[in-house]
Amino acid sequence: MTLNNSNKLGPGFNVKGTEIRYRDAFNNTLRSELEYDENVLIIGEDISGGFDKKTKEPLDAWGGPFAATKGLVQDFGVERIMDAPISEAGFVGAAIGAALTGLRPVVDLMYFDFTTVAFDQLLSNAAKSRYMFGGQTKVPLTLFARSGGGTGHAAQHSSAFYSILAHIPGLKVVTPSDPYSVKGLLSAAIRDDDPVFVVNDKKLINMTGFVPDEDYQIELGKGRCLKEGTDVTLVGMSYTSVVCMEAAEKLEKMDINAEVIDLLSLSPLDEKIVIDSVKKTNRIVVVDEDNPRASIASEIAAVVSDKAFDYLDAPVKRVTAPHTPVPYSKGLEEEFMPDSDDVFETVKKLLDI
Amino acid sequence: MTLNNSNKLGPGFNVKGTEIRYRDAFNNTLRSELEYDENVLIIGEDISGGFDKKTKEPLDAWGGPFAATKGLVQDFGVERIMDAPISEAGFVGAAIGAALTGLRPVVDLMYFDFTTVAFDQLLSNAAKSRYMFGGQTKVPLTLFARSGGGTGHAAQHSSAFYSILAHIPGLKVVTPSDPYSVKGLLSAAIRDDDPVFVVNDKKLINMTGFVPDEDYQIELGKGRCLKEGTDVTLVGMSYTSVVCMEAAEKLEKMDINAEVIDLLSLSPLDEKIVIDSVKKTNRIVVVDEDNPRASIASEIAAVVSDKAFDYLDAPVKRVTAPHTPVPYSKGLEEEFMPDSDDVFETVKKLLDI
Amino acid sequence: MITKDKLIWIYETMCRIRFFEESMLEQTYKGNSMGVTHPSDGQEAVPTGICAHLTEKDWIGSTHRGHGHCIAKGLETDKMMAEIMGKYTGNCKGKGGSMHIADFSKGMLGANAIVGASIPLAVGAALTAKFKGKEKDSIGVAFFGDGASSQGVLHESMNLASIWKLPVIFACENNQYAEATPSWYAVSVEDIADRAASYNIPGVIVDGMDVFQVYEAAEEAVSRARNGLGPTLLELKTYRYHGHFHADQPEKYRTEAEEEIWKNKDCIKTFEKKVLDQKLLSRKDLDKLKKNIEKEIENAVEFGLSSPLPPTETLYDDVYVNYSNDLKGLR
Amino acid sequence: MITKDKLIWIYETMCRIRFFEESMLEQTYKGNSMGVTHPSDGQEAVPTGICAHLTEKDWIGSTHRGHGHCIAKGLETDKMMAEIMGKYTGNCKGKGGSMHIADFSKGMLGANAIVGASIPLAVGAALTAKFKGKEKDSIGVAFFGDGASSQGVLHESMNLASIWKLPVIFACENNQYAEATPSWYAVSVEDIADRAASYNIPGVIVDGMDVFQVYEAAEEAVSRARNGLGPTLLELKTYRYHGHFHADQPEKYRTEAEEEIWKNKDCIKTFEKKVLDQKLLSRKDLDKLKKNIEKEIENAVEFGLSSPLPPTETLYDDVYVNYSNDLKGLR
Ligand SMILES: Cc1ncc(C[n+]2csc(CCOP(=O)(O)OP(=O)(O)O)c2C)c(N)n1
Ligand SMILES: Cc1ncc(C[n+]2csc(CCOP(=O)(O)OP(=O)(O)O)c2C)c(N)n1
Ligand SMILES: [Mg+2]
Ligand SMILES: [Mg+2]
Repeated sequence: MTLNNSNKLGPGFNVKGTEIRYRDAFNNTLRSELEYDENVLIIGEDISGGFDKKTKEPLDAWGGPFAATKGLVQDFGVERIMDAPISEAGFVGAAIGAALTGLRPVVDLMYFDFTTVAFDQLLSNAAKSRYMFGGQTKVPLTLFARSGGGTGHAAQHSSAFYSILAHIPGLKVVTPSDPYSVKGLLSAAIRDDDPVFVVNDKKLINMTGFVPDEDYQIELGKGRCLKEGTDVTLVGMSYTSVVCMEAAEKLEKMDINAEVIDLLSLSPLDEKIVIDSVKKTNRIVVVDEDNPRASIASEIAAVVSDKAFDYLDAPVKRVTAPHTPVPYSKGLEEEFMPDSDDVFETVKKLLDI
Repeated sequence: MTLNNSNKLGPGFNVKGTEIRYRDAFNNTLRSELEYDENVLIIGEDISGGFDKKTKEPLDAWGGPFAATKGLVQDFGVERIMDAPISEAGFVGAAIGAALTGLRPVVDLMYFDFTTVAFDQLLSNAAKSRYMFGGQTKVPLTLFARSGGGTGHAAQHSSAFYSILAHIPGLKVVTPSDPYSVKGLLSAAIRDDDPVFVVNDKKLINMTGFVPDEDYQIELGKGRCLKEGTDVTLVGMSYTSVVCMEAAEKLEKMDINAEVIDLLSLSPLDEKIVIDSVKKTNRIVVVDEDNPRASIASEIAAVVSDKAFDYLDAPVKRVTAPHTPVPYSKGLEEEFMPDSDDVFETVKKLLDI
Repeated sequence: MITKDKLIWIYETMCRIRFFEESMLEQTYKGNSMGVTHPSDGQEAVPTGICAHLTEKDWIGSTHRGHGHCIAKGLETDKMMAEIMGKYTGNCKGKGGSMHIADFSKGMLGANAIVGASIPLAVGAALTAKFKGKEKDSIGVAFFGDGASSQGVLHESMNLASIWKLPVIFACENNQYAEATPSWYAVSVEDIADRAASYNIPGVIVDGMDVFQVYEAAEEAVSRARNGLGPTLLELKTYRYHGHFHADQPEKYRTEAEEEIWKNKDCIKTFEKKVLDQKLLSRKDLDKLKKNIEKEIENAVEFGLSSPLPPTETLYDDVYVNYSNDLKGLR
Repeated sequence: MITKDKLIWIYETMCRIRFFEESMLEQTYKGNSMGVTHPSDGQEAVPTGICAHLTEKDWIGSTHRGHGHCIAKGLETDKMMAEIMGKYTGNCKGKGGSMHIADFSKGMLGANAIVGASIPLAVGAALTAKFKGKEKDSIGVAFFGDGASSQGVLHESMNLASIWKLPVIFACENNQYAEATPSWYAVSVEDIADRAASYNIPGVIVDGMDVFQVYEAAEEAVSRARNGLGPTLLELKTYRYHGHFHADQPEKYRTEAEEEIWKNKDCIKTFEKKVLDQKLLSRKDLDKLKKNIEKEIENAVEFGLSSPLPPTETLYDDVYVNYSNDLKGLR
């Protein structure tokens, strides 16, 4: 499914563009950002992958486990596509140091789960440097990693704890949901002067969608309305925006007209787009693949129950992953994932249908 | 101020007890748990502190920077009070390994901020082992560390991101708020078979309060009502429970009768005590020193706006730290901290006074 | 002198690992397992030669490439195959999968999919042993790769184990690559074993393709550990025959010539040649043993395929030992 | 041969650090600073001897015990004192305090209160230099303690710097203690410098109380870095005269005899003796220089005391370069 038909952000569709995969949009954007600014470099494990033993030349065997960087080392060289040993704290720290001294590093953390290994560098250095040094510096660092379950990767390769990152002052967090938004958000992230974490859901990587050929950036902190509606607001982010659209289709058949908001950014958070929507629909269901406690879903509920309280006609509902790690076995994992049926059922209950 | 007068948990006050400091209650409890179970050991930096160069005997010079373990090495020896090099990931990992194989380790992480350095071990191993291994093992690990601002320790020694820990399935998180609760919760944590993080707010450490002499445990996952009231529910945790009580006193003078709930546990979370209170007061203000986004304050708001929606007469309010790191300068730090005036003002607005 | 029983165990174990990995890959290609699987065939001599000295009371920590460690530590192949297929009869009731096989009753602390993260767990197991005064009976072994050697937690673990004199062995399986990244690129020292000097512990370079050399080196390290002399770092030079994971194409980053060199040192063939030459076992012995193992693995696949999936409600089980919130309602 | 100007700079810098720390402690005891302060007096020769080879284009990463590094790197003592007093005129506008003094215009990446955490930042600065082809002009120096040497991120940083051949110096100030923990307890190797072998880089043990020896060792390391030969690990044996932080009582874990030994090697006294013996500077020179520095530090204290506090609204400034949410409303 393509999500961008009703997209309100970016240059719109009276532009030339192509139907491409999310992964290709990602790779193309990295390429054009490398071209755009000579201070951009990418650091990560196996992001080219492999070196000829004799010539010491990079082989680009992997281009990263998700092929995000495939082909880049051939055009930009090992100075700008830097394969790193497995030492996330070390190379994220080095990337922060490089950002503090004039480069614009982009770090591929591979699986989102590995964020934990570099967590101190992220929270104590990337997020705090500008503030604790009184604004005399900035940290133009971008990180990306693949989050989410649904692919049989089990507990340590399926995390989606972007809520934890969004909690941290000094970090920005974006959650693209289709090829169009990943291009616009990744480009904006790399050009932004603050540390930005770009969360790529594994389930989106092979999704295709229309992407304008031209360069564009999606403003960090702006959500978008994927579908207008009147009866209930569904809020999604990353892959759950797809889930919300699926649910909206199912609801449509029951003559329930759902509005779908895709957050796109978790920090800054577009409170206004959510509040405005609730003012219209008076009901809200937040759909989030992260665990529920102290999550972005909780945050949306908190924002709405404070700032749109008078407009609420029904309890604020969350449809999230359970408070469990991600299980391996397929059936269990399916049960783990919040899906459009869960959303559908929740809306029906909410509307007392 | 002592908080436990209206406490509803534990053995009550028809027992023998003493007015002691939080820090002493903490130290005594460690001591009695070391006596209670020979498999308990404590690991941390400088928890005895210092060794005689010639005899290699421990000197107990520090007993930890907060003297939590002072005197213990003399009675329990270096086998059970293990001074560790500065390598939080390593020794937290070792403690998890020890917990998996039959010990009951307690880890002193010193400042709460250093949790980040061991974060992968906490999230990927401590929290997930039982689940991903199908329940065949357990992780009876306790960790503690000093959180919070207000003491001029600046950005990297003042964090209170317990929300991040409460977000993680598999971890338990408790936030004692006085000498009585730290004794009961620490004891319960050490005897519990799951990994429990005991958050000690620095500002509580020298607080005195009545503590029963006998052994007791406070059930993990149960909050307590510190003060009954009818007009508004104030929810605190850790030091903000003190803030709530202060605010309640100020409100009392305006004839506003606030009910004060002290969460005590963040995970499990006592949803019922909060919901029941809101059913009575129809208004709620959550007071939290953590940063606001995707926080425990958000979570309480989410729980209430879902499960007590019909009882709410006013927007759900949060009084939290701002979305900034903790600044050093005293005036700035004071502005950073959520205090009883902030709560007082919020309640007045909420009640339209 | 290795007893005949031990020789048989070694041969069986190496074959068991080899056949298990081959069948496991076949099942993965057929779609009978989920996610990713990391085969360890080629490296069989390492876990075999080391675990030959261990009992069920000893503990091992393992990695994403953990099947060999599991098998050498005595885990049943049928439960392992079932686990990889996500079945309820698996070691972890289908919750863990290939990267998280564990059996605490066998002293197996679990495969771990965060590179380096299981190393301190083995140190902790050694701590338990020392704490209880049972080093003689119970030591820890941390298996990890050349890639993992760059993780800081290894440095921390070796330092801890050294100053606390813990009965633990750091077994670095240097199979020359971490994913596609060659160790000559990522590791700043020629021989990882040399890093032992940084911790004032012995470091030994071992031919990891020769189970006899692994056996001997491990014997020494295990004896040091059991006798209170503290940790040892072993670097076992080895090679994985397949790609990093089931779908990897190693020909993109390794030459055929290189693969050839290592395959010529194949641990099973080398073992066979030696025991036949020295008449320690007969060809008939070997054939029979091999056949039994083949049969065992076939049965394991059968067991996995015919086993039930976990009941859906088990999603909510075993997050905690006890938790007062209702986890079914908490989502 | 060290030029006279350099000698003067060295003497001034060591005195500046010494006097700064003493006044800083005095102010702390008076309650004019908040939180904790970690004095570095005793260790002056280390930052002085190293930074003597650096310019403002070079970068240093520092620690909780960072005042000496700052001063040697050219930061103004008045701004530093103001920062420690939480004043708006401080280097960080009062937001950072003693543990977070930074001055990016001077190539000072910031003191850092997470032990070990600033090490990779210096590596990153070196990466920038190499990336821009400016190693000649710009190298990185990571200052850290014996305690920090146990952190994994140091291992990772040294490995990275080695394989990427980055122009960086790892300057381990081994002052014998991490808080109360002696390095002989926590560090598993006799000389931390020996760990350089693990990364195939030079490791040098240096008498950190003798600024001439520090100067020489640093000269070599800096020259290697500027000439594209990669990193060096220096271990500088030194001693802090005061406790770990302002309120620590070091007599609880150090003997007077030990303190005596180190104080007899005092870097300022040793320097004075040498330059007087060799007639490089006169007693009059020294006295005058000292006096000027004394005056400077007095002025710094005055500046700090008389400076304004930061306006309350600045609480919300500089979390981000730009952020679309209103941070005043976000609490
Ligand atoms: C912390 C972390 N970083 C990265 C990965 C991705 N990853 C999985 S295996 C692997 C290579 C490991 O190499 P090595 O330690 O040599 O073990 P081998 O695969 O060769 O057995 C990588 C990078 C991971 N699982 N965990
Ligand atoms: C990650 C982390 N762990 C622990 C601490 C607490 N701490 C502050 S300084 C210190 C000792 C550092 O020792 P060393 O590196 O030798 O530096 P020194 O204080 O001797 O200059 C400790 C343990 C910290 N700040 N950060
Ligand atoms: Mg390898
Ligand atoms: Mg030290």
